[in-house]
Amino acid sequence: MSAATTTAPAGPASRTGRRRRRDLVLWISCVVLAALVLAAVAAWLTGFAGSATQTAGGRLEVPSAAFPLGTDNLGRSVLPRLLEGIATTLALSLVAVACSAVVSTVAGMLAGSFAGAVSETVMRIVDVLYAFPALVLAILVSALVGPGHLAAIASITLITIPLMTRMVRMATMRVVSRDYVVSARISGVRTGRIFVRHLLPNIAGTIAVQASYALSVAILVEGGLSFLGYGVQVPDASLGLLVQEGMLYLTRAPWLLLAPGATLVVSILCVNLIGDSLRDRFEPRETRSLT
Amino acid sequence: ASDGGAASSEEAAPGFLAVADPESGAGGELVVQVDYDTAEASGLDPQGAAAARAWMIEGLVYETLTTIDENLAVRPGLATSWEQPSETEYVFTLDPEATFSNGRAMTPDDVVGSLRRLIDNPAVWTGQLGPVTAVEATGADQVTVTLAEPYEPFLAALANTPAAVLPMAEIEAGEIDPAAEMLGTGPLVAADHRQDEYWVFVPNEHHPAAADLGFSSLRLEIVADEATRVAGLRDGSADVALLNAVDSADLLTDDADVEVVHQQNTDFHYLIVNSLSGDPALQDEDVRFAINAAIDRDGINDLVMAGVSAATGVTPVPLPDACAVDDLPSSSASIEDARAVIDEHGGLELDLLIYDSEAVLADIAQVIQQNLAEIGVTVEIATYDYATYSSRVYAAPADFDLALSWFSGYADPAMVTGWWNPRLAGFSAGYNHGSEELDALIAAGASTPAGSQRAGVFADLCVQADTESETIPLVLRPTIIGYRGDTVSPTLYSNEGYGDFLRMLTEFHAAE
Amino acid sequence: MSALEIDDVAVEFATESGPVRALDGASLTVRPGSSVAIVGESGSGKSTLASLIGRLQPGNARIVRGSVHVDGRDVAQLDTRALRELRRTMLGSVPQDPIESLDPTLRIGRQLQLVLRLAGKDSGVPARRALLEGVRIDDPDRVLRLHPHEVSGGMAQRIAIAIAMCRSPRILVADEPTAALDAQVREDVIRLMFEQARATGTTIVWLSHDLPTVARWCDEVAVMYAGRIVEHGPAAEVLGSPVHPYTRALAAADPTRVRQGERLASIGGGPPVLHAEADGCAFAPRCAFADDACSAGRPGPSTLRGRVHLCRRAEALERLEVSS
Amino acid sequence: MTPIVELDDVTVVFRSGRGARRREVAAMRNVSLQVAPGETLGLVGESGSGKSTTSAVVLGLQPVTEGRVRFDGAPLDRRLRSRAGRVQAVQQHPQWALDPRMRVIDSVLEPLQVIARGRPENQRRALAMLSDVGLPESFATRRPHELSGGQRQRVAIARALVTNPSFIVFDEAVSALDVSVQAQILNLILDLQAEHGFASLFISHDLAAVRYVSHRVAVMRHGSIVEVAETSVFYQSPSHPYSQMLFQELHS
Amino acid sequence: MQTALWTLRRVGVSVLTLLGVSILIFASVRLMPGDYADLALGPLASDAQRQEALAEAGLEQPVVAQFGQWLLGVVTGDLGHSYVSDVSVGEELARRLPVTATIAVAAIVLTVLLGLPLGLATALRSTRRGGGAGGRLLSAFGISVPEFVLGGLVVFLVSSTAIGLSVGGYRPPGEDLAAFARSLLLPTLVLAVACSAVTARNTRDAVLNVLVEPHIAASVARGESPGFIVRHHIVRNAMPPVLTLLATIVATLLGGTVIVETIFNVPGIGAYLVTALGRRDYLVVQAVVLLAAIVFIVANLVVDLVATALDPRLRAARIAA
Ligand SMILES: Nc1ncnc2c1ncn2[C@@H]1O[C@H](COP(=O)(O)OP(=O)(O)OP(=O)(O)O)[C@@H](O)[C@H]1O
Ligand SMILES: Nc1ncnc2c1ncn2[C@@H]1O[C@H](COP(=O)(O)OP(=O)(O)OP(=O)(O)O)[C@@H](O)[C@H]1O
Ligand SMILES: [Mg+2]
Ligand SMILES: [Mg+2]
Repeated sequence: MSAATTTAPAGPASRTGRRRRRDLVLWISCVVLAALVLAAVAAWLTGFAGSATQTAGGRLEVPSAAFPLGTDNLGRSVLPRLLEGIATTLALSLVAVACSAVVSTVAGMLAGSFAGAVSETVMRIVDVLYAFPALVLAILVSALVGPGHLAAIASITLITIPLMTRMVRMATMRVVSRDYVVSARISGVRTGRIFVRHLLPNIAGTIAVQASYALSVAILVEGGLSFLGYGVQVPDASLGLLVQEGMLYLTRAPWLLLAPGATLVVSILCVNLIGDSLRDRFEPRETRSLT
Repeated sequence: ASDGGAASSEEAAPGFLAVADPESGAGGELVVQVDYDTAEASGLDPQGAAAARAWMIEGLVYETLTTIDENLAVRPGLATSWEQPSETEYVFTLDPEATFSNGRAMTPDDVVGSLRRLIDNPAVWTGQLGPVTAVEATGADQVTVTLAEPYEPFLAALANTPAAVLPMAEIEAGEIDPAAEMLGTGPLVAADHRQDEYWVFVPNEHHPAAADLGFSSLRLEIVADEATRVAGLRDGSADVALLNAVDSADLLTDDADVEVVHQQNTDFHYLIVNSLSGDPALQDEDVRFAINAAIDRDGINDLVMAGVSAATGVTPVPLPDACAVDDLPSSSASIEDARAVIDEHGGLELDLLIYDSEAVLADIAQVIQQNLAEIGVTVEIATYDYATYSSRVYAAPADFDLALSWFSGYADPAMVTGWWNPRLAGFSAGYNHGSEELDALIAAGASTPAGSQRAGVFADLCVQADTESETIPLVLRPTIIGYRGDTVSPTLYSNEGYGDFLRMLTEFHAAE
Repeated sequence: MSALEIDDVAVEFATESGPVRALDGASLTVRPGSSVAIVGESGSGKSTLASLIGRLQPGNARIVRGSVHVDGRDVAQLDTRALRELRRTMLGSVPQDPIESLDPTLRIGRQLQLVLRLAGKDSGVPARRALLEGVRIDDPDRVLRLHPHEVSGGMAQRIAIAIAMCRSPRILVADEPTAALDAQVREDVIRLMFEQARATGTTIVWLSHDLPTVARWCDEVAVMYAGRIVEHGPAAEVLGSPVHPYTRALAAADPTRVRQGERLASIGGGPPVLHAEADGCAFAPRCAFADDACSAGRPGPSTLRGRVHLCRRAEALERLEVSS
Repeated sequence: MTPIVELDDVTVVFRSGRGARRREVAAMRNVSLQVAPGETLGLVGESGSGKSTTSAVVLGLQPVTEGRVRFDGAPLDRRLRSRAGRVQAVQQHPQWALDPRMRVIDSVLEPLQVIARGRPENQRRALAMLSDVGLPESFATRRPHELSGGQRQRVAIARALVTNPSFIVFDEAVSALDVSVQAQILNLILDLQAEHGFASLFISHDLAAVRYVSHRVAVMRHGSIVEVAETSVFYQSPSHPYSQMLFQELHS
Repeated sequence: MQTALWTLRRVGVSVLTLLGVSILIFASVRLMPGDYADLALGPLASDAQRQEALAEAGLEQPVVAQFGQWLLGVVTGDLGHSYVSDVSVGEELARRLPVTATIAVAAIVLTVLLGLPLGLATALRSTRRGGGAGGRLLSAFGISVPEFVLGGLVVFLVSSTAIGLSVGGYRPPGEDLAAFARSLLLPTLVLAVACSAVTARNTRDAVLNVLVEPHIAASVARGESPGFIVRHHIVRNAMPPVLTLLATIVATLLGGTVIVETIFNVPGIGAYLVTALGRRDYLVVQAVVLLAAIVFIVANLVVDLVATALDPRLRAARIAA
């Protein structure tokens, strides 16, 4: 786009057809994810999922009207446990990503706007975290604070911080050199105000995109942790834990693995697709044909 | 599997889950997969071995004076026979053919030295051996052991690997370090070992059974993941595999060649109630009993164990003279009374510690959680890795309210009942106080000869322990063994006391 | 035959907020060997028009009507192979930002080698050196070893010209090739480009809004407004005595023309963005001379003083001026 | 009359690299110049000659290696807040001149809020300023992407003027605009200066534009000022050979 | 020269990072509840036995002294001995490294072979109508299937179908190369799926970023063929970000191998680490994490160097910084 474009909206020009298709993907992803969340919340509010710890039927019963997704090895109905699992997994991941977004935003903005000691310190700490194998970090954390929700949240936060901080820092560096920030400084606007009024809104897109990717990583990590026994603990349910529990019954009670496994894959897929769409929206690129 | 999935506990012969077919193919490598390796502070020294896995592995190389049979009764081992001139004196006649794998024949000095060594360097098993006052060679093939007082489990205690006969001449000469190298009279010799990966055992050519062994070598693989062991059985990369989950058989239903059997163990799961440093309410015997009464042992068996296990009291039910579970006070106590007791305390919130290496604990914990919910006790399950678990449970003061664990039941009821005496057990001193009445009954159980009188003592002991409800036995912990009928023909006891499912290994046939 | 014949082309871009009409019936004929400048405000459609020559318009562009003939061939009818052939053999282009238009990862020498090879010429080091010498670069051996970010804008533009000219194209399209350069370098580069083109008889299509330079160098000027060429004729005359009111306004806004103390005449308002075919004269709303009829009907081309223009009232204006 | 801005023998050296690769670029060498109140000083010179560095020094964004900078007679305070509202700048890139997420009115209000927080008349003043730069009130709630480049540059000027500064730096403020818009902005600057009486430093490589708005012109080359003269003098008879070469183009 | 200096600085920073990692790992393993003696001796052991075991492992000394000793050992190439097996940690690592390295390298090679072309093709197709949607969905799906789900399914499928592959059956390469390769095939494939998907997505991004650059437009305008443009102007330009990602993948592979090595029972570093963590075999844990950090840091260093070699702009920017 030319610098001196006229009154034409300066928004990204892209082919509307593709745009609409991307929107469709975004919408479908959001709707599926929202449906999962709603189902989980509803189950929780009505107490449908709360009593899931109770034995209700025989072991490993096939899906029926009474138990739409069958029962597990302790005779519990799988559906409420699955709903509880969705709630736990998403809630944990969201909380963790929120934590890491806050930390990364503050650290990345500081490192991006103050070169020198601040930036170096922040980036070295980030390097150390980055160099630490993610899963080991998680295992150590869970050994330190004891496995469970807190460990999962702390691990996911620590794992997602490095990349996010780097991206926020890069975005910040881009924004701080923009003329409007320099103008604000010349006008004597306080640093704190510049952060809140100019930096934050303008890197919000990056944060949103990174957060959505972090969320998909979070769901994966939660699954991996619970699978290895370092994450969510029984009798609570999380998708990873349910997959792990279901693995043993693959032939006799495949629903025990397939239900949480498919839900897990679908949620990660949705979050990823949302991230892709957000990214296309915030960092638009005109694609060009080579012919 | 034959009966469409559920593992069979039908016996091939009385007392046997499987009997090797001498006609079946032989001479192949036998591949056995287990879930974890031995890792003892004392290395490979059998006398320091504290865990059943070490007993089993070292038991392939070492032999003991006595052994136990399919009905958990004591049978001759390296001692071909014995006499008991008095209640406190045992005279063993040694097998003249017993030879160490280096070719040296076993002597009475080896036996004497081994037992002395165990007594002089106190280890876990020293206590189980009983009040031994003297061990002497009393002939070219005779060893006499004298006890300070009658100790009924003595012969059973001799049947376990820590009491094995070591090559004392070589050890005393400094030629071998038993912690690093195994030299025994057993049927096999360890040829290779990678910690946590595998063991390779080859026949000890000096062993009497060497010539007739039905396999060329034994490869013991350490495979941590249950599903992988199942897969190993399915695709034939394992001949025999130890399985943890009762439901593992389910994964093998469609494979006609794989058999899954449950070996009944004297091992059992128990619930620890921390009456010393746990929730103050737990110091109240009524509260503990209420908890005990609320726990549905049969429910645990049905839900967690798919009915293949059995509820047990302090004395493991498969052993002679064991007490009947149904006669325990907690079995007949009413849930209403239990709830009333808890209500007096305004409800209780307790944590329940388990560790993650034994999947079944999580299931048991969840059933207990449900049971206790009914009497107003809210249980929070906390899973840790074993290191963390043990640092909280065995610390002084112990840092938990409830915890799950399991005991080896051994081959005599009196061996395990000792653990109910914290002063004897040591490890439980941080969370249980026990009682003088109980201690007395425990002592009586050890010294009373087998028979109805002893059964009476055990019945009282069970009731007393049940009433005190400090350490509450739950259900037996069976060993689930899978094997491929097409490549291996094993001999497996229906019952086992020392976790050694390869006890009859010399009978196994592995197809080439 | 004309080197380039653009006939009544209309082009629309699909955008989020609906179609944007960048060209609204533009027509332009260029004689072989001549140099024509296309001038106009930003957004008037210059780049879009130029991109049509090699069918290089962006993917979201749609040609609503009209045709483009290069050397007699209808560009729209070519298959990809023929199109590539046309671009390779007939067209050269000098980009606006020369540094950006060179592959940042390859040394200049390597890029020249690739271009020469593709043109089927000797691509050895001497040939490359000669190429650089042709655009008057001192010390070509050093420059051959440099990466694009290590050369100055002026140098890069010379290299770009060398790359464009090494295949002796029939038409050289230059989209504001000097906008990124400073005044002095600009002059050198323009001179070079025109000299090279004259030597090979290449037709130049030069896009710019730098009126004085255009007046100095080009044979002809085509003035664009809102996607149409509103006036086309010999350069000195079009800029010296414009016919179309828009050209007049543009010329008056050029600060080089005012004397000290004089005030610049600026046109109020801004150019329109069309979303469909304009009903009347697109300049009418800003035009001091417009009457109601101007907004009502699309003006067709007419000729005045040797120029093609699109103003209904050109002659009336002329009279008005004479009388005043 | 005290100059509003005075550079006295200012040198700025940029150091880059470390160790053997250490390089020093003198972006400004012994530069001395003054801008009197109400005066526009034009600054021209080829790319990289140090024009932007000079503007950064004048604005207090860039510390000097040597020399003194005085603002309104007093040595320049490094704290930008100390002269909030008295100095402003309009920069080169219209697309980054305004925060894309802020409404036009908020951008204009921002410098006012620094010096007079929350005064009710601020809003009025900002709107008046917008109309001064030729933007109707309806533009106040637009966001930058709804404006053309020229309009954005107008907002940037409004924003710079709203605090009634005594000094404004225009760094290539019209270079990115095309002729017709450029003419509008240049006229606007002249009109506003007549009205508000600010002094300014007008940086551009467009000599014609510089001539149009400046009272005096300084020519920079390789970090030094090679010539300073009255605009009229300059464009008739530049004395320095470099200036002569530069201006030759304008006369051809 | 400038590159050498920049490299030196990078190496310096890396060493600093490693020191940070060392302190973090050392502190955290020691903060973990429980210790080696508890585990090896079991609850029945006496206090004296515990003390003896701790002393034998050198764990009774002050923590700072232990750290100093360990660091000194690391620098001199002595990683100590495993408390459990008494095998030298260095030797054990050297033995297990080939296993993990084989899986990791093979997975990376597969990733490069699958992910790069897929990403490139998706990017090039995305200019067409509906183009690249298939590729995008494929990679999004690949990213979304966790290793433990895929691994579990593969274990089950392989063991229940006769396709000639089996789970486990690991043999050292010197003993039986075919069995070695066969046992590593599945874990490699499982690992490669997710990695390829991530790589495909990032490659697509990188290529799209290059496609919008003016020099590509210039190439197109010159009439160069798509194949020519891809070969000469796209691949090299798109490489740096993709390489950076590959470096990250190399590092995360260790995490991935923990899961696949457990599932497929291959004795690599990942499985070693998990066992050692459970046993509180501190020296082993420390060594493995340090190794992983070194791999991460070296991979990043190498990638940075290669990227700078590929893209001279980066070189200029980095040397200036
Ligand atoms: N890819 C595109 N998608 C959507 N609209 C576009 C695209 N390219 C150009 N336009 C619009 O088409 C119109 C003409 O643009 P064009 O680039 O041809 O103008 P120009 O005269 O070259 O301007 P400049 O002098 O700024 O380069 C403008 O309104 C512009 O916003
Ligand atoms: N932050 C910096 N670090 C190092 N060198 C710099 C820095 N800023 C400017 N320079 C150098 O200082 C010199 C003067 O730069 P300056 O930006 O002032 O020039 P300019 O006249 O404004 O050029 P242009 O017309 O291209 O904007 C140049 O050689 C430039 O490379
Ligand atoms: Mg253009
Ligand atoms: Mg500048």
